Amino acid sequence: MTIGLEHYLVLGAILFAIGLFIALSKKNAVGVLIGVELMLNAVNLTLVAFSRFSPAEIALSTQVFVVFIIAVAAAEVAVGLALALVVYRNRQTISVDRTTLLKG
Amino acid sequence: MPETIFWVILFLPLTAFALAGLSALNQNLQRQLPAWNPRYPGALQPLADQLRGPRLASTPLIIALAVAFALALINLIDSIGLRGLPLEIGAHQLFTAGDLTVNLGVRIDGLTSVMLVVVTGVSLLVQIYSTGYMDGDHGYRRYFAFMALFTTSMLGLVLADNLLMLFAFWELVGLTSYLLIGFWFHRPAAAAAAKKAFLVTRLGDLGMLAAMILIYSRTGTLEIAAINELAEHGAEAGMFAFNGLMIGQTAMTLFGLGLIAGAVGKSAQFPLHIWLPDAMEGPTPVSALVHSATMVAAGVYLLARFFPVIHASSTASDLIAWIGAGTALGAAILALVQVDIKRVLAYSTISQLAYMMFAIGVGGYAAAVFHLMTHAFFKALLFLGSGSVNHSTNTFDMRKMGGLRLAMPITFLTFMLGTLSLAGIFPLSGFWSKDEILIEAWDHNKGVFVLGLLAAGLTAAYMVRAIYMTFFGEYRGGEEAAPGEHGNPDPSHPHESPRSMTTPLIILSVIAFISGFLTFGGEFQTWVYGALPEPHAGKFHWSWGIFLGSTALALVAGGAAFMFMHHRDRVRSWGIDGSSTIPAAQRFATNLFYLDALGENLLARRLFYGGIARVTAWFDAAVVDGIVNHAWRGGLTVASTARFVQNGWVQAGAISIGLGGMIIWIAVVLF
Amino acid sequence: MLSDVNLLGPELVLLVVGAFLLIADLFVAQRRILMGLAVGALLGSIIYSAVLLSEGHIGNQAFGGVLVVDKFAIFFQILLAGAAMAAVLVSTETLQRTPSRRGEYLALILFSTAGLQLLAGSRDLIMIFIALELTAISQYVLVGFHKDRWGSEGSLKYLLTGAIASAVLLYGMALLVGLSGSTNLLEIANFIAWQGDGRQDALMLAAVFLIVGFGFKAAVAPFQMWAPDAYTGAPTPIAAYLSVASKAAAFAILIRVFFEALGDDLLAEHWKTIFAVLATISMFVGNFFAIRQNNIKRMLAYSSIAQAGTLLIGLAAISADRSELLGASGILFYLAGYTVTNLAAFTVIILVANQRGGSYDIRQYAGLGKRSPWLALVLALALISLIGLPPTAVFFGKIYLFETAVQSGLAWLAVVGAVNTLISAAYYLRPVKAMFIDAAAEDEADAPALRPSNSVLATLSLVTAGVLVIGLHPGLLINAAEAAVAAVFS
Amino acid sequence: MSDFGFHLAFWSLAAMTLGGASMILISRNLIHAVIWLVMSMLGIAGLYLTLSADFIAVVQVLIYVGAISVLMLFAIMLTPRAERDNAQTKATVPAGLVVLLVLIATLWVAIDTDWGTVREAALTEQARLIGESLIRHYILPFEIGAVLLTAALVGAIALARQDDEDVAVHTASLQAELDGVDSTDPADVIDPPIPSGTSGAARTDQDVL
Amino acid sequence: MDPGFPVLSLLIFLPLLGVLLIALLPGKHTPTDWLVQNAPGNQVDYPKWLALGISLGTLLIALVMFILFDRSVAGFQFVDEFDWISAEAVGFNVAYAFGVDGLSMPLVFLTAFLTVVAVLVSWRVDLRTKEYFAWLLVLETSVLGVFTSLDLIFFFLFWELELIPMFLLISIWGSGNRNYSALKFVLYTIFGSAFMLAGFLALGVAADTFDIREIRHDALAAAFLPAPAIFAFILIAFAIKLPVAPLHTWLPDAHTDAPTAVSVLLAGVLLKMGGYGILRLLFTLMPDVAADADLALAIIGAVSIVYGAVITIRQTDLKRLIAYSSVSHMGFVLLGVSALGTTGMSGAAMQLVTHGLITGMLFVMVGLVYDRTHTRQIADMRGLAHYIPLLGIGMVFAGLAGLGLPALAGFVAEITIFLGAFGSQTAPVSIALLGVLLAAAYILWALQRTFFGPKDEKWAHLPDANHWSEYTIIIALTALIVLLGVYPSIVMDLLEMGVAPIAATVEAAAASASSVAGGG
Repeated sequence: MTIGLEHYLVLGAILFAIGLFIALSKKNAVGVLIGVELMLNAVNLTLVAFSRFSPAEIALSTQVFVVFIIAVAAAEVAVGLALALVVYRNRQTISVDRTTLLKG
Repeated sequence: MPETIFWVILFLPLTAFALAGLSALNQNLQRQLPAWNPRYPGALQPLADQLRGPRLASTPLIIALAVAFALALINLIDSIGLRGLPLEIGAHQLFTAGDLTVNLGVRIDGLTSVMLVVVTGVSLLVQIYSTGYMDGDHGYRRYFAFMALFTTSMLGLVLADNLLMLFAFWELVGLTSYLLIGFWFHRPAAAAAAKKAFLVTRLGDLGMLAAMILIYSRTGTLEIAAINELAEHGAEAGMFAFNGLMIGQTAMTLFGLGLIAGAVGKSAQFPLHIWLPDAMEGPTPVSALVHSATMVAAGVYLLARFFPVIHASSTASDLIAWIGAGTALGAAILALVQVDIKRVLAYSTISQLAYMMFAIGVGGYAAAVFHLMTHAFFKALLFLGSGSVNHSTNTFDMRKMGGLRLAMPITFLTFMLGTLSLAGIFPLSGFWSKDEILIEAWDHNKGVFVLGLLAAGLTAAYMVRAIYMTFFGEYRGGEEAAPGEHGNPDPSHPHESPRSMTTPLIILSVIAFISGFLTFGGEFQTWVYGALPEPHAGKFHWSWGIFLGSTALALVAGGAAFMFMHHRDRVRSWGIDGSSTIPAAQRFATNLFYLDALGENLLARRLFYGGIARVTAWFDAAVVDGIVNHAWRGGLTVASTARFVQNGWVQAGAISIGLGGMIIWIAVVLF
Repeated sequence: MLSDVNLLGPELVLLVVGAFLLIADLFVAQRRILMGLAVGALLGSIIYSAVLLSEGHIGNQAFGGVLVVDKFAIFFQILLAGAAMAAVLVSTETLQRTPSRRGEYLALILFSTAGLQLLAGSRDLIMIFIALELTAISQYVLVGFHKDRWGSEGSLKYLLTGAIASAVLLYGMALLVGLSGSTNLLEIANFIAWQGDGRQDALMLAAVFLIVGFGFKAAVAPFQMWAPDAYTGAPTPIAAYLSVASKAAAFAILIRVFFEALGDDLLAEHWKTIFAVLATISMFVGNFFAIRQNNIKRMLAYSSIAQAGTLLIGLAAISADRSELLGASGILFYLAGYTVTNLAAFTVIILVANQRGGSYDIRQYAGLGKRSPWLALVLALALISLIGLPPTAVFFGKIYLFETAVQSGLAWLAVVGAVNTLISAAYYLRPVKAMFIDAAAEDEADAPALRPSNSVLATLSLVTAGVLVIGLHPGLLINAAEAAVAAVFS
Repeated sequence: MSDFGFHLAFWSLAAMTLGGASMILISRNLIHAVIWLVMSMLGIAGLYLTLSADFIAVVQVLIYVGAISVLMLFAIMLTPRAERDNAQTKATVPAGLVVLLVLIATLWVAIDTDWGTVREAALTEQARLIGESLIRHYILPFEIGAVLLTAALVGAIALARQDDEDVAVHTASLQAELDGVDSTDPADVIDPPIPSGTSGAARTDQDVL
Repeated sequence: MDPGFPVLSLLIFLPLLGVLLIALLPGKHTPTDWLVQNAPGNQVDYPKWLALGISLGTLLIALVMFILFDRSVAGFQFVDEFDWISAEAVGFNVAYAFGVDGLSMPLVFLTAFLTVVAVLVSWRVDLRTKEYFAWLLVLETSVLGVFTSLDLIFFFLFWELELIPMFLLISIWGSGNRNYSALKFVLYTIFGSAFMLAGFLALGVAADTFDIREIRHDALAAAFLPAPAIFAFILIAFAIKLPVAPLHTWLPDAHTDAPTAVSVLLAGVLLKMGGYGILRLLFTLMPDVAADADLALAIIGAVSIVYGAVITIRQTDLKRLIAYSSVSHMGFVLLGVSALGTTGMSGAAMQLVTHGLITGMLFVMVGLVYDRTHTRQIADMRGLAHYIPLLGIGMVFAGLAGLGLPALAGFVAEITIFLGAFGSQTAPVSIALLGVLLAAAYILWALQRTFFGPKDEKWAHLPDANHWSEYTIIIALTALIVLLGVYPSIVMDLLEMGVAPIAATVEAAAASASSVAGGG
């Protein structure tokens, strides 16, 4: 058999799942961010796969999409880390199950 | 006679009511606002005082009643001229609602004319009497206001030409009776008695109300004449049908029964008689006018009015005949054991009304009305007499009286006449009317006749007993006037009442003597028959047998009672209490056959109030309202607990996002 | 290309001024000037939108179909700019508290507003994504702008959940692109119309992921949990801004995507059910969670979730052919009414909080009706409007939305919504009761009346007038909303 | 590239990617987690190459491996050791459930759907094409993206730098307001009273008639 | 008739104008000489004088309309209308349309009259008078709006508008557990209007208009909801407002805790909105359903009558007692309309008016007594008539009117209902007859326990009615009650005009339905 679109999609799906699991289950804020990054990469992988297995003009726009996603991901991480820093200054912790002043 | 006259008759007392009412209000306002009562320049001041004085309440009423009485007499004469046939008088539309048209109109025929005379006459005398009796009472003006209102309503009742109007005034007399019984509302007994009277009669009125809406929904009319014609016309194949109106036999019977219920309530017949004795809490003139002469007779009047209806169904006529007979006897027995003179008279009233009732039942229409009239006079007389006695002894308890015949001769004599008349002694009015009834009963219903005869005998007995205890023997000192109420300051020396009170007594006793003679030649009957759809000349009944029998019985019973009372000490030495024959029977009787206890205590208080009402109220509070409150509180609990779902974790939010999304997708894919 | 730039005007003004503010901050110290600049920019944006409307550029596509200028977009541009302006005008206190970062604060507000405006006008998945992220990132920062414990925590939660949500959204977009082979909404619609069937599951998954992403922005249950925390932690003007602006934009984009791209009939049936269910959940969740709040800010946060649910009724109704116009215009109308109402409420709350040393406890409002009756009346009016009682804006919004529900055969949804009105009354009336019925505590009995600054007073009178005018003469706004949605549904 | 080589490349890269990802999941130390992340990223970059998306692959390596991971490492370094553990929260099970659902859904869609794929020659000179479309067709997103980065930059700075002249806003009472669930005063408008169970029932039995 | 200028709008919005004036003018003021004796506390409240003036003005307008009302032509008069919302594309059109017909005219007058009474009875209120009288006037406007709207949306608008003043009036100036009662009132009403709104919208959508005059019931075939469902939805709201068991429990609480004036308005006019709505909307717009639902309505009515009366007997709080008696009395309304005939409906409408006056007066009297005794517990009162005879007379009069005494207003209504309904609803009417007896029982017993009986020195100091406002109220109410009792036509004719067309539609619908049934 040949490696086709489905392989990449499955791979992306699994990667997305793992990323989601990390994001949903990690105590540490940075850990959650890592999970998010994985999810984004999964999306990118999916997109690139699509671009490979589709006509040229589409291929292009999808790849552009990927570029944007990567950029945005970087921005998000930057802000996220900054925030984590602020939280740490206030609370001496960045584990999300202890930053629960706001509840109820 | 022009119709206007009758409206005048109706509105004269109403005007008096307005004046008396204003004067009563004025009395209260004066106390409230001193500024209300300024000084006037010299000449006006006496006039102002007059206007503010109590006489503004009574005098106009007496004048109004005098005029009304005169008009009523004139009308009666006219009516005699017409042999009691109804005048042709159209009705005035009061209001309409859809098909319903409510009229205001008067029906003038023999029956009405007689009633008019009776009502205005007795009322007039009673008012005159009251000026003396109520003199100095704080509520003097209120009293006459109520009296005026009562007279108005009573006149309206007898004038009404349609059932709705009749019912309206019927309720109004009930109201005034309520107000008058509770006149001395500071006495708990009076307040309670008033309420009891209103409610018990209203229980009967429900029947009348039902009858009214029934007849309307079936025939679409409320005209008394129309209904009577329909009934008179008779039923073919279970349907009454007459010029366009139709109604089934059953409905007609039900209608009759409803009317009977109303009459039974109003006229205090078994089993709704329990209110009348208590009603004696009211001022005595009230008892004389309202609770013996007129209002209680309204029940009889109603049945007389609808005589054809009652006789359109044997069920109804038999029922009322037996109720009447039974009540006549039972009430007479109860009268025998009372120690309160007014209560004696009250039960006697019940018994006499019962006479009229069974007279109606056995078809003695004219006889009933005749007895109604005579009874009105002599029973009013008796009540006023008892009032006169009370006026000087401050009590109604016969055990505290005695020997008054010397101190109060006029009262004694008039009371004596009233008694003889009531006992049916020849040739007083009571004799004629009672004999009429007994003859009717003998002709139509032997069983009723027997009961009636016994009752007649007992009547003589209890009256003689009352007379003896009151006027014979030695005086037993009366009673001190209750604090805060006016009365004879020195009851130990009884004295004759003022002329304002004795005059009516004399007049009434005269009437009580002679009014019986109207029956000669059946004249009276003729007028009254004129009121029926098929008028026919009345005739004068005479039966030696019944004459002798009843008279003898009365004399024997009376004599026995007299001897009994006279030699009370010896009788007591036989081990029997003076006031009765057999102790057990006495207890049974003094407890009013336990009917009061049953009706008031058991049914009303325990069963309804303590049972049904309590459970319903609990249900309403705990269930109907409870559900709401519990739902409410439940919502708040949900809100309080729900908040902990929001536990502040980032992942809680994220998980709910993922879960929500996936659930949606699965749902979409599956369905 | 230049003409395209012209079409971009409203957003461009904001972006440029925003960028300028960042620099100006370094030299200009006076708060007023900076605020003036920001307000001026927003005014300019509004005016520019109006000009575009009048010059009849309606329906023009810009930048190769990435952006479209239709009445729909312009309606939202004006609404969003207005909301942002109110937020800026009431930010005095916040700016005083953060003297060294005024430029950033204002610039970020402008940026996120521009992003939202673009969102309302974008017709391309990439554009949508970028606009969304622009607003998101600016808002993350704004929420945490007071770098205290609560602010930073709320912001962190907003960011992390937001990041996850946008990843999910992206996955959905990716699937959509993969299926349709295009990022343009119209072409996607095209594709679905021709070859949609047989790919239901994938389309649905993509759609669900999109719903998650946008629903997150609109704070629709069950994607709502971030909202209360973010609102509570955020500076109150920002809370107000979030509760109206991002909600509005989210619904704009929901309408665009789901009824411009995915409006195909055989899908629409699904949308109907999904949105109806989501509406029900949101209304109940929002209202029930709000009942027991003592912090009025948080209470309004939950109430905004419930309001989102009410708006979803309209979305659910669109799917029925008879009422698509009605439903969409209902949403727009309701949004406008809700925006002015909520802004009015938040403005008064800010004033009270400033006097009360930053406390948002409802019990703090005891006796306010005595101290400053007019402000109390305004707040009461706003709350009454939020309940949906006359003579106010939301009253008609509700009637209008329920009408759409009934028209599309969702009478049960109308009843659910109306019953939720009942639940909401229970908590909306608490501040009213506190203000007018409870007596103030002894120590505060003689507290001074609130002294709103002129800018606040201006805002307040504007939004209050809005509440009343929309409530008493809704005709104008309804017609505007009609015209706006006609652009999407024809 | 030969078919076998392609297979080998794909499977090994897939293994590398997923392996790295899973290691992030299980590694106890955050720093290690970041290292594993880098590895997984590299794997993905490789996969991009197998998809002959050279440009993206390069960007991937530059930005993720070069920038983001380093950024993360810095951030982690700023926190003490205690904050560097990478443990799971107590919510792992529900999280797993959700993930399982997502996985099923995505896999199902990935495999089941007919994606109508075409296999053409890969794009050539992608860098130029992408660049062109960025300044032509996607000029607006590109510009906005720039703004976005600015905003992120500004925001990050605004958050991260210490501002001493800031004035605290929230009062301490805030926490009480947040925590107190039922601290609402009993006379509160929304609290119904305990129903007076027999209102109108507890009565003195005076005479009725 | 058309007076040429929008007199009706003036009537409706004059109170709001008054609110504006009150809001602008100062609250208290040391009196100019001629006001001294009128102003308790040697201070004159501008608000209350303004409120009195405005409400009198409204009453005057209402009176003029009542007189000018053309009794020869059926249909709506004094109609003011113009388009208000016209969203053609989405088919959402609302018209500002107001008008009065025979049914609403008396109710409008009643509202104006009772508002004056309410203002006067509040004469001694001195807590935050400004707001108090302002809210009273707002209440008047909202009620007038309900009685005169010809457009469902406006009907609903005013229906909801009345909540706000009620909530504040009860919970600020009320007594006892007022917050609870106020909120309970609001929540009950909103619950009802939730369904009502759904019903209205369904109607409007199906008929493509919200104009009451144009909605035809045959259009409802196209409704998304089956007509019976719409009917039920709307009925819920009206049943709560009326109220009928088992939706009545808000009423005793609201009444007991509300200030006197509010109790008067609540019993006097707010409850009437329910009955009015049933006649004006349910029976006019959905006659076919109404024709089917008659038995159900009759039974509910009869049950409310008896159930309410039985509970009333157990009450120990005078105000609560009267509140429950209202439940019983409003049952008559349902009974009357269930007859589906002009007679019964006229009776029901009449009951609306008379009950407004009578129960209004009862609450006034209880309020005046409460002002003096500061207790409403029957057990605490005894022999009051000795010390406050005038109030006693008023109370007894009102009570007797309440138990349906002839020559007083209540009798006419009840008897008409009975006569009209017995033919078609025999069994329920027979049950309802019990209510008459029970009414007598609870009223007379209450009177006996409070006003009669021996003196109680505790009350010796009580002042009797001694303020002109009190005399005015008592006299005015008494006069009206007697007038309606002895000359009902003055109102009955109007009401008959109003309900005759309704009854006609219902009968027509019933006939067509039966013919269909016969044909099918």
